[in-house]
Amino acid sequence: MGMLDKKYHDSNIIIVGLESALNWARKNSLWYEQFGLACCAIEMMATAASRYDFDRFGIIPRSSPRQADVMIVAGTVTMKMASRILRLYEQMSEPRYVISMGSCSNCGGPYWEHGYHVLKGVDKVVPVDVYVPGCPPRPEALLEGFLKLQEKITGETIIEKSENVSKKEQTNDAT
Amino acid sequence: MLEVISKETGNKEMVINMGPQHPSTHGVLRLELVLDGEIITKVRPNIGYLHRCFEKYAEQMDDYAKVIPYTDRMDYVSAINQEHGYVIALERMLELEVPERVEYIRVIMAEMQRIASHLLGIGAFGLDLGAFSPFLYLFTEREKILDIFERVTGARLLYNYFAVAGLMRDVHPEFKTDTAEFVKTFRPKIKELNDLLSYNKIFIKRTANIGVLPEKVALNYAASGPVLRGSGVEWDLRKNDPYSIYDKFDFEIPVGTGEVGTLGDCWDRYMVRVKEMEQSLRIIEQALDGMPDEGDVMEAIPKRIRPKEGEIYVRTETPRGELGYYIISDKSASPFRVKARAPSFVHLSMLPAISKGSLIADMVAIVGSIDIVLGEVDR
Amino acid sequence: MTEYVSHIHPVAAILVHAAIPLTIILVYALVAIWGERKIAGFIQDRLGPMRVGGWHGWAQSIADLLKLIQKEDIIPTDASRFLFKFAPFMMFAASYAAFAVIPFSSAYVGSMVNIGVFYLLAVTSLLTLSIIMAGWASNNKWSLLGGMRSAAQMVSYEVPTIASVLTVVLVAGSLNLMTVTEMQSGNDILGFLPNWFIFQNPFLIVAFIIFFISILAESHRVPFDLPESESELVAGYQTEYSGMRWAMFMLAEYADMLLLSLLGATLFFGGWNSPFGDFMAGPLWGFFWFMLKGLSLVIVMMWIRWTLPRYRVDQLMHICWSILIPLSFVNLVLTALWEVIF
Amino acid sequence: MLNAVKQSWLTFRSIFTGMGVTIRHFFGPTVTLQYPDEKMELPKGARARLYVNIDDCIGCNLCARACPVNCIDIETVASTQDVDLGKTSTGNPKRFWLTRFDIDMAKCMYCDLCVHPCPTNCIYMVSEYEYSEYDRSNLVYHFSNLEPEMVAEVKDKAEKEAEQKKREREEMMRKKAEEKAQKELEAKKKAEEESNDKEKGEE
Repeated sequence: MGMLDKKYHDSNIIIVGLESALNWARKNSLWYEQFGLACCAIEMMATAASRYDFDRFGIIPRSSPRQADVMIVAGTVTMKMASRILRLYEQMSEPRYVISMGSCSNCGGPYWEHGYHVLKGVDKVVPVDVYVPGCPPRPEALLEGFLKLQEKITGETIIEKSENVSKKEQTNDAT
Repeated sequence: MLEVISKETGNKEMVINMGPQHPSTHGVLRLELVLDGEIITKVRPNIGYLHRCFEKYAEQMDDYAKVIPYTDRMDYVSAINQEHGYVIALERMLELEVPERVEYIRVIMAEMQRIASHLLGIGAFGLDLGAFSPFLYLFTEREKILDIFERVTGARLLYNYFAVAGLMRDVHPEFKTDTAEFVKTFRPKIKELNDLLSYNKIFIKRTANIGVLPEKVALNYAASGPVLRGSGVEWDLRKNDPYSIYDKFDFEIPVGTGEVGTLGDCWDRYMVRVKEMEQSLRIIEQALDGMPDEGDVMEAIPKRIRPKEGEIYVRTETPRGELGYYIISDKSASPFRVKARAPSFVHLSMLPAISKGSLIADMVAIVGSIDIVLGEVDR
Repeated sequence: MTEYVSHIHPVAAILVHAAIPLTIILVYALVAIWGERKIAGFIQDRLGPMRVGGWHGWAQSIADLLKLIQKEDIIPTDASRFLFKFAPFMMFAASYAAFAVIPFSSAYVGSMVNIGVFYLLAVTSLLTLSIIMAGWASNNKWSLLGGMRSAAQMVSYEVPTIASVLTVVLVAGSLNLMTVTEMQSGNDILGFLPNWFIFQNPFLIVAFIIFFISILAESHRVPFDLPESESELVAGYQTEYSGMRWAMFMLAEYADMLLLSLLGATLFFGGWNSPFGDFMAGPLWGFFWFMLKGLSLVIVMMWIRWTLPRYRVDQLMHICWSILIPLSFVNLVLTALWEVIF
Repeated sequence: MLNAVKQSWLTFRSIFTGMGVTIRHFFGPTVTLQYPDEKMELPKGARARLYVNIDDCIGCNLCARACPVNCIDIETVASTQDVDLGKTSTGNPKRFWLTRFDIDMAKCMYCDLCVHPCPTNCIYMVSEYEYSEYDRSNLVYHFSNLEPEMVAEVKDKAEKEAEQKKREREEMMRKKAEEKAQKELEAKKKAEEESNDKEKGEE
């Protein structure tokens, strides 16, 4: 990119290379997979509701995983649900991202110690991009998680992304 | 593909899994439906996708107070009501007197939570039937309640606010005016809801005469709360077995009337919730008038609660029905056993009985109208 | 303009005729998707897209489109591969082809055929076929249910649509949409009302109501959005589609919505005729009025969508077969009588 | 027939009533809070993140014991006699080095139970909620302000002191034991002598 790129750094105008245009599109159209697991799902609904309004960022729910870009794991992942989460993740089309919302999906949260039926962190089954802490996180915190994810996508290159994926999968296999 | 289907069932029927990921199962419920065309011939609810070991945790905690945050997480939509039942059970076990001011604050909080929970339930019900806007209007109202709750408790959804014989912290000075303001602005919204959704002909067509739950079946299945009242039974634990200070308040028990269809259909259950919100507003108003301005919110209790040996069953009326806590104490500091009788679980078990022969679209309406929370079903 | 183009070269003429509706559809789809989200936002006390591209998120649909191009194209293993791939394009082709006979302005119509209405209705029935195709080929039960629902719904609602369109044809005496539009020029009714068909005959008002309800069902809008009802069938016949194929479905849906609205504007609201007689008339103004009328109908459809719950599948059929169809035929006969008497 | 007309009319009326409501909302004010640009000020006492004022901590471990999920991990080392750790702002004397004070915010359930038992009010919830991370291990917050070398030194010192104390104690114990043994021996001798005397006397 030429000398102009500093000038337009903060604006949203699309005088950028192909790659950044593609990144721009990806980050501004993060459709999320509409499924809630537990308490956090209520806060996820609150985030989609009028007060916080996901749609401002171009984030809308899709109930079919095929059309979703982000999976928000909102709530406790139990052993019984873990395989289903994995299947849903596999059904999503690339490029796909995962946001782990709340303590439970981060690491088992309140149920990490004696929860014999609770998966200790959703990153044991799917690769997680952003961890949003809170029990449950405030809607703003979830939005901040999305902003973090957008930041991450901005830095991606197409090749890097695929490398990341394979790396992620490797670490996933290792754990 | 048709061959695949016929192989599965051996005839023209089709087995279909609704959930665990499905937009209208209110969480992670899986319904196995056997379909003939779109008509449901058989339905089997499949639960356990959110089993979070509540009872195990209650046994593992070395303090009775540590169980309270876990009760919040059972029915996360009405956390305050869940705590209320548990602390009442402990107070009865310890034979403690609760200060009057505490009781008033508890009742106000519990009724606000009831409204918040019903708002969510009604909104999600509308959403299931395809009406998107009412859901968001109701959520806006719910946010107002949550704002008040956040100022009082510091949290938005799971509060851990009630303590044994007291509260975790005092309410802020403007609590009364805030709440009164909310009550004032909320009344017109119920009318708006009725205009937009309740008496909408399409909504009535979708809900009237659907999922009829006769009184007898409801009683046989031990239904409670709005589901039972929707079938025309006047049963409300706040009146029939008063706990806390509910006997001081003047309110009515709304019951289903079969106004637009058969008694005990989805619309009746829905309408009971709408009317209950009005009654909750009445209770809040009376409680705000009666609430003392000054007073302690924490009774002096021993740091470690050690109830004497024995057992207790305490039931309270949550937005979903009768929530019972059965606690066994073995004199140690940690509970020997805590069993929760969750209304959602009971109501879910009625599903096969009331949904046979209906369409998929009706199934969605029925699940929405019994308003289950999977956290409570699976615990 | 039509004559001018055909003077240059026959192939160039075809290309130009193909490009104009395509441009209109694409621009409209981008604007309409953004617009629908804004309208939904304001109805629900929200703001809708705000951040993408600056002012009120105007670039939102562009971002969505660019993203959908990047998405992985998944074809399920057990799907019927050819049909699965082909269905979205066929669906778009069906609604796109129908634009050929829509008179966008007094100077432009893609193809001046004298059986325009007939052609339009025939081509749009391909939509049904492509939806069943998509539903069946996906090898997904929800998709199959969605496809079947859609077939039943669209086939039955075609009857009242055609009956109400026939009412207009009866009054106009022509199947050519250009002629139909030209018949509505002038402001003669009560001295100031334009000569639109909806004002010409009281029975045509009933015909319009039937037509509007039917096109709601034909284009799968609430309260008749059963083939893709989210809370029942996950995403209906689109469940297994991702990326650009799914975008084609969306494009086709929106194009269909515009097509039927424009048809309604042509048949009942005077097409490209200005509501003020000769004032603000002319080919370009004609295009403006025509799109304004069509888009108003689209906006009303959106407004309805964000207000109402949806019907159940059997109730939908009930409305069609026991209310709309008898009513539309009775209306047809009454209109004929009215025409004979006056 | 009449009934059907009436029903249709009622349906249309209810639809128009609903559409009236939505159009009023369309032109009404919006309630959206434009989050990253404008933020809601959280009320006092909002529970969004745990914070420890480590200068006031006396290492009493009460918060860790009150925590239902055991997300607080505290390691303390007794201070040696030559160092005075001073007092907290509430006046409690500090007796421990806090070599480790970790809170795993990924596990925390924000229940506020750890806040109440603290004698010096040094652990509390703050209203800072924007701290999502790409890596989960970043959610473990280390509040101890001791450098690793310092920790090592402190531990070493404490160990030495403890060893010395132990040695001293052992020394003392030995001395005591010796004294005791001495005394016993003397007592025995005395007794023997006495018995001898007795025997003699008897003889």
